[in-house]
Amino acid sequence: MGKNHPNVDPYVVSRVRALESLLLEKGVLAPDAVDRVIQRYEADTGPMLGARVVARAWTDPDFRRLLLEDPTAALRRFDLDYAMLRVVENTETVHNMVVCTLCSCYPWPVLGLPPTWYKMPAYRSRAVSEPRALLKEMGLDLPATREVRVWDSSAEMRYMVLPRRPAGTERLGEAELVPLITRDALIGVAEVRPAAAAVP
Amino acid sequence: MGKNHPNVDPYVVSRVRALESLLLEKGVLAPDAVDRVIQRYEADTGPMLGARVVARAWTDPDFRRLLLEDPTAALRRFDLDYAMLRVVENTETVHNMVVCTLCSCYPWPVLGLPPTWYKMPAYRSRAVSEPRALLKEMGLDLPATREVRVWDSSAEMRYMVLPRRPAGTERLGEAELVPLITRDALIGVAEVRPAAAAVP
Amino acid sequence: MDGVHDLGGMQGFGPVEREDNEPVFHAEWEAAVLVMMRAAGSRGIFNIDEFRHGIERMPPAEYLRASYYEKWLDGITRLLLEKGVVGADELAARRAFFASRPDAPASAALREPPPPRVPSNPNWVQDCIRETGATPRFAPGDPVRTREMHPHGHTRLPRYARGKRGVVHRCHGVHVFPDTNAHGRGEQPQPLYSVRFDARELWGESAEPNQVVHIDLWESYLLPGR
Amino acid sequence: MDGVHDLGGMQGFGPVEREDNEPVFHAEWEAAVLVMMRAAGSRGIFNIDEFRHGIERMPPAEYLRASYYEKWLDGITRLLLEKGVVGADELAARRAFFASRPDAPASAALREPPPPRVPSNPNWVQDCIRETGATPRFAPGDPVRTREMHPHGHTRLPRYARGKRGVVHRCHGVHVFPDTNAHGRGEQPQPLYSVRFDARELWGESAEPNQVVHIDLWESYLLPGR
Repeated sequence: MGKNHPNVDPYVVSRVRALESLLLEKGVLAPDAVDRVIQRYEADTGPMLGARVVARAWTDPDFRRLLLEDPTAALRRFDLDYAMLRVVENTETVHNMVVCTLCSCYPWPVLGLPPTWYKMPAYRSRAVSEPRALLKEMGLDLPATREVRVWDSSAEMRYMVLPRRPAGTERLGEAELVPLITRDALIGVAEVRPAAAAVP
Repeated sequence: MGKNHPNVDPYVVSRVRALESLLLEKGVLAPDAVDRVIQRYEADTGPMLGARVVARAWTDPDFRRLLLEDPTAALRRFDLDYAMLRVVENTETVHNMVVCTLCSCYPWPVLGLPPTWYKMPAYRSRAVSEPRALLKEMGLDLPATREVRVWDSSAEMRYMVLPRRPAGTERLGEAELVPLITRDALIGVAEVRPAAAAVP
Repeated sequence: MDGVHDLGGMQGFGPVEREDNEPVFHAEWEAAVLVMMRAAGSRGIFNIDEFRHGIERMPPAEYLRASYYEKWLDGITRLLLEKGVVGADELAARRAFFASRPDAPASAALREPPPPRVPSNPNWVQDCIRETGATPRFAPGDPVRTREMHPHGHTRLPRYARGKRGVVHRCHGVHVFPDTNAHGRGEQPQPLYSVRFDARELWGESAEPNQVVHIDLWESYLLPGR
Repeated sequence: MDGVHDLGGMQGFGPVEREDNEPVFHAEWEAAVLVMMRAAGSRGIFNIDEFRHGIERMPPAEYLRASYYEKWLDGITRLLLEKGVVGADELAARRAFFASRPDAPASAALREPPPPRVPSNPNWVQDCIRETGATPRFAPGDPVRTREMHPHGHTRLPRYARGKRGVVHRCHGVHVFPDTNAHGRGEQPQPLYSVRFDARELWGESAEPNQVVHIDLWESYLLPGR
């Protein structure tokens, strides 16, 4: 974490510290809450759970079916109690991507905290109106024959993309697949690529 | 003019001066142009011409008809060569108001430079979608029976409101009416009131 | 509320800028803002809809300039003041204290030892489904049309999808209604649907080919379609 | 371009704030900006549509924060750089000079005596009517529908009036078309109409009673209505 991040505005920091201090005093905030949250999110970096879920779905057809039909039951197998997720499946003919145009809704329990770009106006404004142009700029050039299906997370339902398993990974097992599965692929702004080094 | 206006940003001023200097050097700008413009607009303060035109229309029915039907011809009688104006008439049943939602278009030749509020987002955003609420906040509470007709100046045509002549001014002549006619009334965010002092 | 937060379809924001190896937090204060938001929300000081609307009420130029956690800070500060949990005077005094002592821990300024904390509901955001037994008005495959509405308050019907025709994809059950819950007018739960819109319906002739948008919409946003 | 400049119907900007006894200019630099804009425009360096689009391309948060003449300064600077009339390096150097000598007159930094000025057309903004003999497609009273379009470039069809039904009020003659003229694609003049819209068509159930909006719209924005 950039404790010495150069863009830290002293005015903002003093506002945060003041509010923190008052909420401690009023019994709203626990004294060690900030440290605990930092530890938790920095330990659980990135979309690890989402990647594990996808790797399982790629290697276990029954789990894949469960994940798409009853994601809550599927997540319970990973010890996560989360009833708000829907998983949307990429195919030869459909590419899914996820956005929240009104704020920055994101499936934290499976993907961790969202990257900054997901929360900024450029992504939020363009994802619904020109997703192909946007994806192309971000490195994903989709064929015109593939439908682009954008999920605008306007309620408490959260969306995660089930990417296509790339060719060349047929011999990899679940654990070997996990590190290939990036957060961007689970949001739908990238596809999963077979890492040359990871292919046996 | 607030030469010592407290909100003058030195960075902005240096950018202005730099551009001014380069445009002088390149023969785009005349050396005395800025002073001439300041003199001109500060001498011609406010919507004097618009007020004179309206006072004439209130006292001369033929001119009124001409102003509404052929405003270019009417303005020529005031030595103004301006082909882009339309004059919209307030009546018992219709109240007109003028805005430019996309930028800040305004009939400069008849009303002078626009006031700051006309150019700011609050007016530009609300004038088309909630004009009654906006006018009420600005001090003009219109009866529900009166149609509100908003003119969004999206092209080079410019709009000026011909306000209703207030009761109690029947004995005033053209020259005495002029000072009663405010810029806000010519934009359509106010009505003309008979000034107690001005009524003989 | 048709504010600048309602970004869908807006233009002029340039390219998406990705940060390589982005840290989870860019500074410790960001984590503190996240924790405060959760602490206050999970203790019922505000609900998630009030929180979102608190952010939407930022001055528009500030909203577009601010970073994500600055927006959160602005929103929770506004709500804590409005709810009377903190006072403007004590907040200003405390801010002045930390401005002069930037390295002091948050506990340094405490006037009294913290009281026991009130119980929290860690599930406060997800806790939005209500088993009311309401019968959904629409079924998957039904054509619908969204209402042409421009409320001043909080809504989750984006401006780009007003007065548009779509098709119901599925019903997510009965959910708390943000448009009332954000304004102290109760949960008024109603069926929530995933509605599919063809991009040509949303963007007309400017639509990209072969594109759809799914939006989660509450039943009262919808009218039977053609 | 669906940018933040397209403000019609937006919410969250608060009340209109009127300034008592507002001066014509709040500072001398504002007049200088106005003069530069006119000097450049009247000498054909940019046309009025390029000028407006130059301002629309400001970063959105800046657009909403900036004062009117700051927007103009930003727009004309962008255009003068793009057109190659001034260079980025000489502009930066000149700015540094005046930053260190804030009271120096603009003439202080001249490297050479100004050349004779090129002729100007003081009527450059109003000079937009073209007697092409084109026959207007629509007549007063005709029902029309605006196109549902979201171009990336300059347009004068406001977002709040896209895909809406109105009635032609009058034809203003044949005018230069901003959507092409702002982008170096020629004047392409076409008939311009005042079109009347009922507020209920624009704002649906949120419309105030008994209200209409007139918008001046070019013929190619319009389709025959129902």
